[in-house]
Amino acid sequence: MQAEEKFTYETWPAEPERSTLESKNKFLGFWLFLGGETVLFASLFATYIALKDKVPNPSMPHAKDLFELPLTFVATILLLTSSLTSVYAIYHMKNFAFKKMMLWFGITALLGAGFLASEIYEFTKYVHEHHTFTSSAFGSAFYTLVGFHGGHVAFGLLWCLTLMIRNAKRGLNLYNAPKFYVFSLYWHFIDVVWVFIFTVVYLMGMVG
Amino acid sequence: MANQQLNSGNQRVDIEYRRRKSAEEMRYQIVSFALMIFLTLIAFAAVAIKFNPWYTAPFIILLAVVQVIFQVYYFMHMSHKGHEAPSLFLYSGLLVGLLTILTFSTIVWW
Amino acid sequence: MSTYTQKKGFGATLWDYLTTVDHKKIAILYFIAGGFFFLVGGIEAIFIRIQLAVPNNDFVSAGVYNEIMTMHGTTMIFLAAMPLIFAFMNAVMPLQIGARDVAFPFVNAISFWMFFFGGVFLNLGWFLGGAPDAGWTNYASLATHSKGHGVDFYVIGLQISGFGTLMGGINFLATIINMRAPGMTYMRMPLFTWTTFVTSALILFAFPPLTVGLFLMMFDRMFGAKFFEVAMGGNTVIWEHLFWIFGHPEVYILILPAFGIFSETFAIFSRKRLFGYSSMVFATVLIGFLGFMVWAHHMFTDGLGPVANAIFAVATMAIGVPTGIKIFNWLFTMWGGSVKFTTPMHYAFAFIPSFVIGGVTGVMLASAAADYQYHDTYFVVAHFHYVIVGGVVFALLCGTHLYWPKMFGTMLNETLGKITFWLFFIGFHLTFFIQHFLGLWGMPRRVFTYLPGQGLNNGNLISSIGAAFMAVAVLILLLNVIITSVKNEKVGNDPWGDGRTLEWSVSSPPPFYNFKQLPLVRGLDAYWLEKMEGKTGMTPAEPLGDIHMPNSSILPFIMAFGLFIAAFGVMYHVNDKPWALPVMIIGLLITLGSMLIRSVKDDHGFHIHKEDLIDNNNKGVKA
Amino acid sequence: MKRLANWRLISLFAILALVLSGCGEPFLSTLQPAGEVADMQFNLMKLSTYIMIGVILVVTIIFIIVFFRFRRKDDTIPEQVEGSHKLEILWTVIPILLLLILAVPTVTTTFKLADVSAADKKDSKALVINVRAHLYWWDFEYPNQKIVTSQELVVPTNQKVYFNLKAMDVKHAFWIPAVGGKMDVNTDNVNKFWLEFDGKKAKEAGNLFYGKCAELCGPSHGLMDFKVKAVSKDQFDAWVKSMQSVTAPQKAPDGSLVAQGQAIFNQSCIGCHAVTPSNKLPDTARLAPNLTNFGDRSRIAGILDHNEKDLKNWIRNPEKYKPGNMMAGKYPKMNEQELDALAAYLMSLKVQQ
Ligand code: HEA
Ligand code: HEA
Ligand code: HEC
Ligand code: CUA
Ligand SMILES: [Cu+2]
Repeated sequence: MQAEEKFTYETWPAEPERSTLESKNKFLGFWLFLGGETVLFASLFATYIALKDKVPNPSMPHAKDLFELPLTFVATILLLTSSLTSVYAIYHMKNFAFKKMMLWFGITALLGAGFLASEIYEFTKYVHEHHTFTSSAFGSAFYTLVGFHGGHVAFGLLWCLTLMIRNAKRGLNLYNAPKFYVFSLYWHFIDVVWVFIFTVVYLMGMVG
Repeated sequence: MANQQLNSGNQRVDIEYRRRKSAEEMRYQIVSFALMIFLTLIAFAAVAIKFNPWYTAPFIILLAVVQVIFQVYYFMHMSHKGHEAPSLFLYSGLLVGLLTILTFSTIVWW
Repeated sequence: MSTYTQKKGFGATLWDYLTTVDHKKIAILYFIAGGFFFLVGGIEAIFIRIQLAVPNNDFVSAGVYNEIMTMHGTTMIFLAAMPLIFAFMNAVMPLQIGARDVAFPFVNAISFWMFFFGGVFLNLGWFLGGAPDAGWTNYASLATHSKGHGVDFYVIGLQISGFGTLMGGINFLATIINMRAPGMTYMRMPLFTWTTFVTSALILFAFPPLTVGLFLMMFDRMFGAKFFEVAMGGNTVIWEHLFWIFGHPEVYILILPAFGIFSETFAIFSRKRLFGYSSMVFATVLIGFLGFMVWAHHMFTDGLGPVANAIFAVATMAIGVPTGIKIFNWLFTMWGGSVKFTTPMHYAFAFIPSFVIGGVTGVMLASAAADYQYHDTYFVVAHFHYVIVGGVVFALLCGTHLYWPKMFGTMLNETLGKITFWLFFIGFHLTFFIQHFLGLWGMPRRVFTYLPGQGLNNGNLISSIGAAFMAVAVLILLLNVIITSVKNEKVGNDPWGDGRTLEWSVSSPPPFYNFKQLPLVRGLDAYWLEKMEGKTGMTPAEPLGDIHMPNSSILPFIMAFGLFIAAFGVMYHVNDKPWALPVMIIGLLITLGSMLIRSVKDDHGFHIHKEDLIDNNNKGVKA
Repeated sequence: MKRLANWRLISLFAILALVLSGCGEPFLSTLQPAGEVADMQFNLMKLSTYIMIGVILVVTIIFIIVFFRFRRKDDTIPEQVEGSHKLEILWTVIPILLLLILAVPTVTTTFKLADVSAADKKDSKALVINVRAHLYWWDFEYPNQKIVTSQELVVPTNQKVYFNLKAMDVKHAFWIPAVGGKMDVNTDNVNKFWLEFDGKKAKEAGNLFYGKCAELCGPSHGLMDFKVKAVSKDQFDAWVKSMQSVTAPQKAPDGSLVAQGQAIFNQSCIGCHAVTPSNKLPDTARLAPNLTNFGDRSRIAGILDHNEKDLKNWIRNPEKYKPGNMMAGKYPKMNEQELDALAAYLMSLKVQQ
């Protein structure tokens, strides 16, 4: 099958993300990359766990004093939901429903932006409580871990928007379908990382 | 599982079949999403009620692991065929990562 | 395409290489850049040995010595050994599995250029106020303490080239998993391909911890973070762990492909299939796996406690078993064979005792309580040069002679090759054997000089004399390369006459599409099987058809160059230079911009048409 | 190919000659162990060396046979053997056994060497020394005896000595090769280990062991030496007594060169260097070596000969002898006369006759 070929609903393959050699490679290569990302985030988690609450003097804020359930909860729901909406988008991609796919990716991006906004709000709040990137090893580790995740979300947003704008006029073909699919994998992975962040950093931070 | 190319020879039947299959899969995914939200709620609730941390911590980690399994297997389709290499490499990465975390929470104590 | 072989002007050739996405040309780029850095690292080694030749020497000052020593280790490992290995992987692996290129040719070019610019940036330290001086391990307390920009060059340079390596690893993995020719099952893959596979997996999992470590160090040094500042709650041992979680697998990243090259060499020149192929594969995978469980053996003296030390000691020793399996399998490959001592075979043959000495001293080091004596002495220096030079460098020299015809279409001179071998071999043992004893006699490593009256003078002098032999050997190799290239006598598909695997079934160098028709693989040593049946080439697995090829592009070069520019911004940002931030942003914009162009501009490559392939009868697979 | 064999022989002899030429210097070499720890480690080293030589021999024998028997003689194609399960099992199992033989003593020794419980006990009688590593010099505090000395460690022989190690700036490592394996001196924590100095062996080594910094710590890492005076228990007690007896800087007779030196010292140097052993300052505030017993030492700054000429050279330009050290440039320039006076004063700082 050729990448440039035009398709109809009938001729669209069952696994458009893996129906040419190029897309098979892309699909696999991206999963491999996620394997590496797993180790990357694990190293950041490990660093955070080792440096949690390590502050120069006891009067400085600890995890317990900083985090709050409601804010984290809102952020979590935003991101989890965006994971579902991107599943919808891929569902429509597989059914060759381009418009619907775009709609759902749009919603995904919006939810992602909402998540980022809540994170930025959160960070500014902490800075006012004198918990900054440079105030302690705890601060550095916290902002690095959560910030790396936030950076991934931001990059994902850019990626998503680029894909949507770029392909707005072209519709689906075997050249861009794998790109959408791979993006959705990335987005789910970000979500997976967040599940551990809200558990290990926020919830366990509040537990003590 | 669901997403293999089937060659029944008749295109319409094929497409009908595929449609049904993916609609069914979509239902699974909604169920798993509901479960994920549910697990999240439990985790937050467990922390909110301020139970003994020695129980809460492992409990919420367990919840996270379950939730992630849903994400990976249903949302990221790792349950589908053709994911042997991806799962091999994801699990290897996980192993290395967990080892790192284990070390950092045991022998970096100063 | 007939243009391929036409003579081109220098400018056109340069442009060709700047924009190439062909794995064979990228291999040559890796080879040249890696070879250059090997010379740089080698000259640094010579400076080290001159300084240490006599006690109280003042050939270089203390501070400069530390820079030379650090840069020697860093250059050799990251910029010489790994890229040279990547050169052979690129040159040979796709051919061995019967593929037309790697999975992501474009990314392959990015990988190279990122390594290259990262390496250049690292070395710019010499000209811009001082190179890194905290050892290649760059331990946190000293590295954060180190003044000037030396360590910044290390952190940023390695970060950039590390990304390149990581992408290269993913690329090779995807290639091997997805692009094997029909019939090429996993258990029919040549050993070099297997080791490429396992090595790439190690890269995939070992480089992220380094990336994180480098980020933490960069944040501490440049953005005021406190990861390693004890007074602010930081912890320097985190760096040590992250570094060695990367660092130990790294040494297997170096040695496994070396094992692969030797496996090919032994089989070829013994005219015998590799003894115990499946156990070789198993051992390779096991070494890769165990490689992740042992890193703390570099930290035995850290005070991690006896439990941790005991566990890591035993785990480390375990690696001796699969490595032993390999050694004996090689010996028994030759046993009963018909062994021809060509230059590559000289290296392979000499590798066995040399590496075993290095390996067993590794096991001695693994004995934690005894390591308290060995650690950070010349005993360790001796150990790792025995495995690295006796293993990796021998393999690289072996591969250079073995694959030279495949890469450049002409053979290196055998006589000069053997002279190089003997000088290098003698020099190597002369240099490093005595260092075991220097260590045991109480000489710590990384000292810029030593005082007389401690019984260390003679040993050091011997060691320095040995290094001179190696230098002469390398010079003769360079001479050989020049002579050969000037003569440029073309050779055929299988110049050694005993090739066993697919790369020897195509012309030297292969056409840019590698295989006109993908070959059908009917067993291990696919080409050998065909030859034994009296055929001269592979049976094709597909009818002659159009071949889809990727387009060349300058974007990979520009992407890496953008990061190179941004690196200056990041670094001088510390000095509050007003231009730093703009430079950083411009650099990143260049990189992001070219990524954007890449994703927005459809690039479907081109097709070579069937008719053009028929014209070209003497290239590719003969059907 | 005779050449190869010849070369092997020659290098073998060369190696043998080297081995016989000695085991290094008794005050520095790990091959002449002078204490319990070094002994244990030496035994482990010997055990592992024997195993390894065995391994190397086996490999070499096969190697040589291959070399002579299987060179290419004609163009026949040898049989393409796949492998041999028997052999493969053999060379898997034997190495495992060899490694077990090495692993067991390794683990037991590791635990023995890490056992510092005797010093951690409440009011234990064990001799404890707090080692503080600074950029290029060593500070030794005897907390129970309440004295501090620098650069030269004094220890009693034939008893366990416990060390608490901590670095004040960057990471160092504390190593007395002849007496026992090293331990890192971290910035993050206090590391603990013990050593024992053998009386007889100490005598053979001239009662003076060489100690080294074994972790790269900057330009003068290679010069961060210290010395260990291992003396009998009685002598040690006497030394402690005489150190403790110095409670205030001794006043030199007026008008003498020494007194002149003391005046200069008190003006320019005392801000960093203490000349009383009962240093009340916390370890972080001790900026420079304690010079109470400087006159008794065997080296200046750990490396230079102990005489007035070298002492004056040192004060004139410490940077030249230890690049990057923390003393250079921190005091006014001294003229020759002042240097003479300082040297005389410093050499007079003795606690023993
Ligand atoms: C190519 C690189 C390479 C390779 C392959 C190895 C291989 C091994 N290394 Fe080495 N090592 C380094 C590169 C390498 N190393 C480097 C660069 C350092 C220093 C880093 C620094 O600090 O700067 C280092 C340091 C180092 C240390 C830390 C020393 C210290 O700083 O105190 C240790 C400790 O355990 C160690 C152990 C081993 C072991 C057990 C193996 C094993 O894999 C060896 C296995 C091989 C054999 C054992 C021989 C063949 C086997 C047989 C013939 C079977 C029979 C054998 C037995 C029964 C024993 N290495
Ligand atoms: C791949 C890795 C590699 C390789 C190949 C080498 C090769 C060599 N190494 Fe090194 N080495 C390391 C990796 C490597 N090393 C590492 C990681 C360290 C630790 C650093 C640290 O402590 O942080 C180290 C440290 C190290 C030390 C200890 C320094 C110290 O602790 O203070 C010494 C000392 O002898 C040494 C020597 C040598 C020598 C003589 C060679 C020789 O084999 C080199 C042979 C090559 C040549 C001789 C090339 C000569 C070039 C020419 C002749 C060019 C002519 C010029 C032109 C035409 C332009 N190395
Ligand atoms: C900044 C504080 C500082 C000042 C002021 C200073 N020194 Fe030092 N001195 C040091 C340090 C630090 C060392 C250890 C150097 C090393 O070995 O790296 C040292 C080492 C010495 C030594 C060698 C010590 C030994 O145990 O072997 C002598 C002698 C000495 N100083 C004398 C002097 C004299 C005399 C003066 C005044 C003229 C002086 N110092 C002023 C910091 C100082
Ligand atoms: Cu202190 Cu090296
Ligand atoms: Cu290692």
